[in-house]
Amino acid sequence: MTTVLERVRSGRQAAGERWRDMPRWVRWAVLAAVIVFFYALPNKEFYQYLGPIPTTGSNFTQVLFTVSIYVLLAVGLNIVVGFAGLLDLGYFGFFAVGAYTVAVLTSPTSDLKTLWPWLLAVPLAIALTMLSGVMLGTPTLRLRGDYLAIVTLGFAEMIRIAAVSSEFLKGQRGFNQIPHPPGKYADGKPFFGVLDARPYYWLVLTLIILVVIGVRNLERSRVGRAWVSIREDEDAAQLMGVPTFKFKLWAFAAGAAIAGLAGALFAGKQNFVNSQNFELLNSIIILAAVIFGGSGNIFGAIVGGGLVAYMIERFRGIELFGVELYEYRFLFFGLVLVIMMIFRPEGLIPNRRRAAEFKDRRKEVTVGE
Amino acid sequence: MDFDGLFSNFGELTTTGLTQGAIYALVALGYTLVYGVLRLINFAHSEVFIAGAFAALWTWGAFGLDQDSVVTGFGSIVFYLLVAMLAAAAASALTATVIERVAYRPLRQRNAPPLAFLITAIGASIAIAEAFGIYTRRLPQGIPTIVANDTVFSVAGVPITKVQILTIVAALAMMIALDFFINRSRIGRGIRAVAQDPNTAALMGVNKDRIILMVFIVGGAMAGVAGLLYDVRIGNLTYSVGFLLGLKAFTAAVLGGIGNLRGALVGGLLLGVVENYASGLFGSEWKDFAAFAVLVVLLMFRPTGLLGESLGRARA
Amino acid sequence: MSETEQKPVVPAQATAPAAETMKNREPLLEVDNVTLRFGGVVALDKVDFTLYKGEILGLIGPNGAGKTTCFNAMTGIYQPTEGQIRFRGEKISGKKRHQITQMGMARTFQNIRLFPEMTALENVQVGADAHHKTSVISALFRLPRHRREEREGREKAQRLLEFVGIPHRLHEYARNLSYGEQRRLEIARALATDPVLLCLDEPAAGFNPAEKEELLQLIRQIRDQGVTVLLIEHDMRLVMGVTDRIVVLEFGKKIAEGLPAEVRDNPKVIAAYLGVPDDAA
Amino acid sequence: MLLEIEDMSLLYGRIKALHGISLTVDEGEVVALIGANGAGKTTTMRAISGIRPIASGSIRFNGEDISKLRADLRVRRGLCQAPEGRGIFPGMTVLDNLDMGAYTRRDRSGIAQDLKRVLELFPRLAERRKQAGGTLSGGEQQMLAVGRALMSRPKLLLLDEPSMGLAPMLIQQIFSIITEINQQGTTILLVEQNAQQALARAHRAYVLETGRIVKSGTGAELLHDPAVKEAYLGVA
Amino acid sequence: SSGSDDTASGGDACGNKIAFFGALTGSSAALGINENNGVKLAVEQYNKANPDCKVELVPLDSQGSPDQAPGLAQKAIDDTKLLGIVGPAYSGESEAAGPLFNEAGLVTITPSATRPSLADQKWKTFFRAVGNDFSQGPAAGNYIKNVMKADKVYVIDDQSAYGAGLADEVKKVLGPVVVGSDKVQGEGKQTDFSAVVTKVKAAGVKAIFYGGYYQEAGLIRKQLTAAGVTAPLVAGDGVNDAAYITSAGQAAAEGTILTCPCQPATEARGTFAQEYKALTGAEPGTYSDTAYDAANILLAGIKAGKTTRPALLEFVKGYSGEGVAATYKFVEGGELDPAQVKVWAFKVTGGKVVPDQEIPKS
Ligand SMILES: Nc1ncnc2c1ncn2[C@@H]1O[C@H](COP(=O)(O)OP(=O)(O)OP(=O)(O)O)[C@@H](O)[C@H]1O
Ligand SMILES: Nc1ncnc2c1ncn2[C@@H]1O[C@H](COP(=O)(O)OP(=O)(O)OP(=O)(O)O)[C@@H](O)[C@H]1O
Ligand SMILES: [Mg+2]
Ligand SMILES: [Mg+2]
Repeated sequence: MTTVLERVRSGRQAAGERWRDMPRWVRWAVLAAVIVFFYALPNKEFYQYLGPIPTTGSNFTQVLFTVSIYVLLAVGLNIVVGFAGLLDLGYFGFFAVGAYTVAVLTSPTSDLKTLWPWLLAVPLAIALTMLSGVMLGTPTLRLRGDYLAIVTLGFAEMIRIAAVSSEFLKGQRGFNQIPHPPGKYADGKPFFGVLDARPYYWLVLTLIILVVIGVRNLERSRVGRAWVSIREDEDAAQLMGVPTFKFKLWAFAAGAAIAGLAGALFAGKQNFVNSQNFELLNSIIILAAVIFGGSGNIFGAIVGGGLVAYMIERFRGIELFGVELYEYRFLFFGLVLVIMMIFRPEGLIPNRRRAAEFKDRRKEVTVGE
Repeated sequence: MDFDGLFSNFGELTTTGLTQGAIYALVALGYTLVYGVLRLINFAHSEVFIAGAFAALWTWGAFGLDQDSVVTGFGSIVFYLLVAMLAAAAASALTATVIERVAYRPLRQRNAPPLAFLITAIGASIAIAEAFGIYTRRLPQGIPTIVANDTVFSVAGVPITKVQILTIVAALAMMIALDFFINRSRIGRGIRAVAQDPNTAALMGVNKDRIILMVFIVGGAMAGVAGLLYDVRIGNLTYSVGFLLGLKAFTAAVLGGIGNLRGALVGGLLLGVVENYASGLFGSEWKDFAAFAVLVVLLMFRPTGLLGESLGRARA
Repeated sequence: MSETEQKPVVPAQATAPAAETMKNREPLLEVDNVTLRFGGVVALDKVDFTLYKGEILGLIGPNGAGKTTCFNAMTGIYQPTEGQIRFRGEKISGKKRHQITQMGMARTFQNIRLFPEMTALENVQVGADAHHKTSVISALFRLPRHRREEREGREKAQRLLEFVGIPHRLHEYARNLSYGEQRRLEIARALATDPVLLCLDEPAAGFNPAEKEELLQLIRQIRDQGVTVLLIEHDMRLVMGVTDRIVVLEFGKKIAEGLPAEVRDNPKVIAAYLGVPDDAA
Repeated sequence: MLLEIEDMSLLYGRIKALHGISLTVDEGEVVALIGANGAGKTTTMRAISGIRPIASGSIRFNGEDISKLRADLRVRRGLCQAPEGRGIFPGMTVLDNLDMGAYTRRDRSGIAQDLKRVLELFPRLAERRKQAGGTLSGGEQQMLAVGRALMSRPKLLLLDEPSMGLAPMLIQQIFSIITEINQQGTTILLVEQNAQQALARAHRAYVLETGRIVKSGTGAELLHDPAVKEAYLGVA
Repeated sequence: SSGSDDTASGGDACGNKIAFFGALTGSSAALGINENNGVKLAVEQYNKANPDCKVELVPLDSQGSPDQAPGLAQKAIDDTKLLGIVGPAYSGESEAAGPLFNEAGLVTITPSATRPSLADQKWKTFFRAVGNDFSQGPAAGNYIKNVMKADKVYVIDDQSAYGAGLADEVKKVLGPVVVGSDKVQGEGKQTDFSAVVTKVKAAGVKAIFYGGYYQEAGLIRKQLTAAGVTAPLVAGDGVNDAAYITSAGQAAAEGTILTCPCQPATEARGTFAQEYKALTGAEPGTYSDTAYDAANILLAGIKAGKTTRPALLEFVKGYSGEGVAATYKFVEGGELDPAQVKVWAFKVTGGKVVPDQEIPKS
């Protein structure tokens, strides 16, 4: 058993190394192919040939949109948790802020009756979410470790309760008739329509690529280093001249902004936003996704976010021995998390830095355990 | 704001709040213990609690009691309570142990990063809750009336009921026993040592795995008793109630200073009372909001909780 | 972010003259009647001394005398209960820790505090970043200034690692270095912040006599590049060999101050600290 | 032989830190281990007390093979270490820390006696008995670490740089304590950078270089070995 | 519009499908399961009667969550053989899925989404087989005021679109008689109602109205009774379910008044209740009958050869007929003709929900 696992592990490692050793152009080409694949994915003409990949229980394109939103969220949360080491259990709260900002500004059912177009509301949604990140962060980022975790969780829960209970945010009645993004086909039909989810997916996909490029730049800069040093030893970081508070706030704000963007996109696609969209479980699922994929590694976060969202939907419509698997999907989800983490504690696609550490630590266990 | 609603019911809001708080406190102990030793938010602890609550329910079921039964007579009340308490404590301790073995120990043996534990904890929590949900077809389960909610005496016009006395006395007793165990016994010292520096603790001859197991068993048993008390008090049990209760209990632990046993008690009681006052003042829908708001505000002024950390590592 | 004046870049400044005439020189750090209490323990009791530009000052004393606490007060980890600390003429109190570092004070720790899961190179780069100005925005878009600073930081880090003698450990994770290597890395990281004043807390702990000799040379070189050094150390050979002046603490009080030779022969110091002259002294 | 190590190797990931070390410690001896930074001294100590598994070779203690024994069980066999970096329990008081040293012992009166003795040896600790370990000064922590190791009354005491961070006067004292407890019957394996003192007090010593034993002999022999002198005593 | 040609060109009217859209799993599944069973019964009966041209039932499990609704709606739309939908069961998911169905011209008849605003959105495919909150709320209020003659009432709701809507209507009718109100959390998020109980007890009311679903209602009733509050609980159709009695316990549940814009099963034409029990092994629950009727409307259309989406839509729009729960005829916006909406009061007696009386309109 162990030897097999070892072999699998070393094989995977070798694959990873081969990837790193490949010439640059090969890597670019592979990357380009992957991107093209994902752009092509929502087209029925394409995905019908993909065997069991498309979901059967729910429209695949719509599922892809959900998955892409989760990926965007995972990329954002990875900044907070993976880079800066700030355990944020309430990340979905920022998503809610983004979605509600758009809803309040654009929906005819809103008390404001401003009826803005979607596009105009997006920057404001991002800005407000960022602001809410800063507002939450300013008093709480002085807290360390797990205190922060519970406070962020509390924050998300407070947002949810406010959404449910406040008159202004309309609770479960929600906001309807939120406008779609602008754009028309040549024949005058709107590009972002009601029935075709592909344009929304393409939009999110494009934004994911842009966001990832930006986040990667940050990671490989002074900013990224500051984040990691805070994660490692906050006191020492301060004494080496890192304005830790400022950078933690930046991590929070950057993460929040991405979540706000995701929320705005979601609202623009969905038309309808109510308090049921923001269950606490969502925050936890996103966090699980990030760590599952490999915290601290952007690519890992993407894979984690995608897989987790996809997995939950994929179980829909599968029947095994006459029982609908869908009913059991959270049971499976839970078990998969446990099992996966036991076999790959560093995540599916580990952070290279952490992987090295991990490989070493595995040997450091006291004898006989 | 309904000041009248708060003041005219102040006494009763306090007593019911304290009762609920005692249950939070018992569950909080488990979080605090495990957190103190492993630096791990044992998310699955809420399901340890649920296991105890179901075990008590099924034990009564095995004696032929159902939701409409009312137990009378002091002897049989004590009997049913004790039997169910044993069953609940055992079931919870067992669940906790299994979680430790299956979800945490393998990771520990691989020296996995802390976040990995958090995820297995979440995974285990979801899986166990779902298993109970599927088993009960997600329906709420009625609970027999073991202790009637009679008023025993009144203090300044506020009735104190049997259930309240039972809950608070049981919680306090367990808490005191645990405090002695941790602070006075050799194993208690071992627990604190592992909490602060597991490797050095091993160098002093402490068997880490045994200590960790102890922690899960003790914390589990407490949660089991809390489960029983929950059953008696609420009179109804749904598979999914653990999540929010666990969250509150964890909040209580943090409020008091996580890793600090007495803090768990203080935090739990405080949280219970605050929730009830907020219900009186703003309406019940703001109850949880108030609970978290208090947490946030308090942590701003006391970043390590009311009583501060104690089991945990101080900064060197 | 108040200071912008001269920032001595470690390997680039003119040699400072040796230390005889310190008294006429400009004070760099003034510890003015500082008292610091922890509950009942008085860790610093009206401590008073001045550090002049360009010198190497030794801070010695028995265990628990308050030496590390003094460092902690200087770098903003503790607030003095009474008294003032001035660095380059400015009060320290009320300054954030990173601001103090940016003003030109850097330190190492008695209990090593590296970033264990960063490589040696990255550890030093964090130090170098203290004076970098790239904002989140310019990092986000990889503006030219950001790229230039990145390159400079990396080169500086490499130079410093070579300087402290662990260039072969460039890409090793800090946690994997041996105790002595970690100490060296700490010094490199502190130097990367371009300090005017470098505070070393027992840098030689865990070094053998031969290695201590190397360290002695290193400290001199650092001083020669214009950095003022404050040194806590228990190894008398090192202290006597490298310092220009010595301050002695006992039970939080200053009990002596003077040239190394004076301090060594001070009976109070012998009684409190040195004991029977050790073969090394 | 109390401790017999044969051909012990140890890996950190892919890096080999010990390349087949063999050493022995006889009942009643003080044995010193010296070497430059990164030579593998601490690594050897960790392997002996079981904090790190060894890749090959064997460790025998009192005739029993303990290479695969859990760390805490080794303590029960009578092997105790004061680790590098001191390993104080920061949140526990000085007294609790000392009590942890006696964790495997059951004889109350013996423990009380030893506690008294340790507090006499280090009056500073007696003064600070209620202070949290983590807030002690570096040297105070070092005293605590050594005192705590003494509390377990080991057959074999492993000391990893016990004089680190101590004031000159205390260094003298630590070394006399080492001699004293050795005379009372405790065997000692000592890692020291203060090679002069260590060699002077050790019956035998080993020199470690990049994971290999390159020299061994009696303390006095090594003390006068020119190569050792140059490399480790700093006498050019 | 999409995909109707397919069926027509095939010339085969069979292989048609209808779907049920609602929560079948998750915390709000009970209602959905009741309804799905009703639809199942209708389809089964239809297939027995038309063995050579069966209709298939597609269950679409939304968990009651608006996020999942568009994906499921789209899936239904993609399936060109799918002609009509019973559902969506809840108002939130209806909001999210409505625009898609409207765009695709796929007819929906909801048996239980009672939020009034759904009918205002100009969806041409929306039909509602029950009265909305405006019909039931006032009726419940009237019952409390005129039948129970309670002069002090406490109103609680669970903040769901349904529960809060209902409670608001009740408050409007009762006016000053309402001496206090409170809100709780639904969907199993709250189990300890001690604060509410304290307030109700202190208010010394004659009746308590609860807007929400049976799970919380049961708990509240149980805890009220335990605290010595004997005033009867009045609640809407969301509580009208056997599970309420399980949840509250028989003793506590006794005397609870449940209103419903539906008729008692005994009044239902035919043998619906027996057949339902034969199929599912359980008594019909809330809206089982309405869902059954809604399905039958669609099936009647298919039987009549309206096997394209536009044809079926037209059929439903013009439908008029009798079901087991009510008489159906849709007016402007897809609402059930107000003249057809009858609200009944039921009472829990001896552990059973038994019909009490039809509540007069004012
Ligand atoms: N947070 C604290 N709480 C209580 N006492 C403290 C605290 N920090 C330090 N002390 C005490 O203050 C005194 C001075 O400590 P400090 O660390 O400055 O000593 P030091 O001179 O650096 O000694 P060493 O040479 O042993 O490192 C010590 O007795 C120590 O126990
Ligand atoms: N956890 C680890 N992972 C990888 N390499 C390590 C680890 N710990 C130590 N090493 C390496 O193993 C070698 C031996 O280290 P060790 O700590 O045993 O040295 P030492 O002789 O105790 O040195 P010092 O005098 O500096 O304490 C060093 O090169 C060190 O970098
Ligand atoms: Mg010190
Ligand atoms: Mg060492």
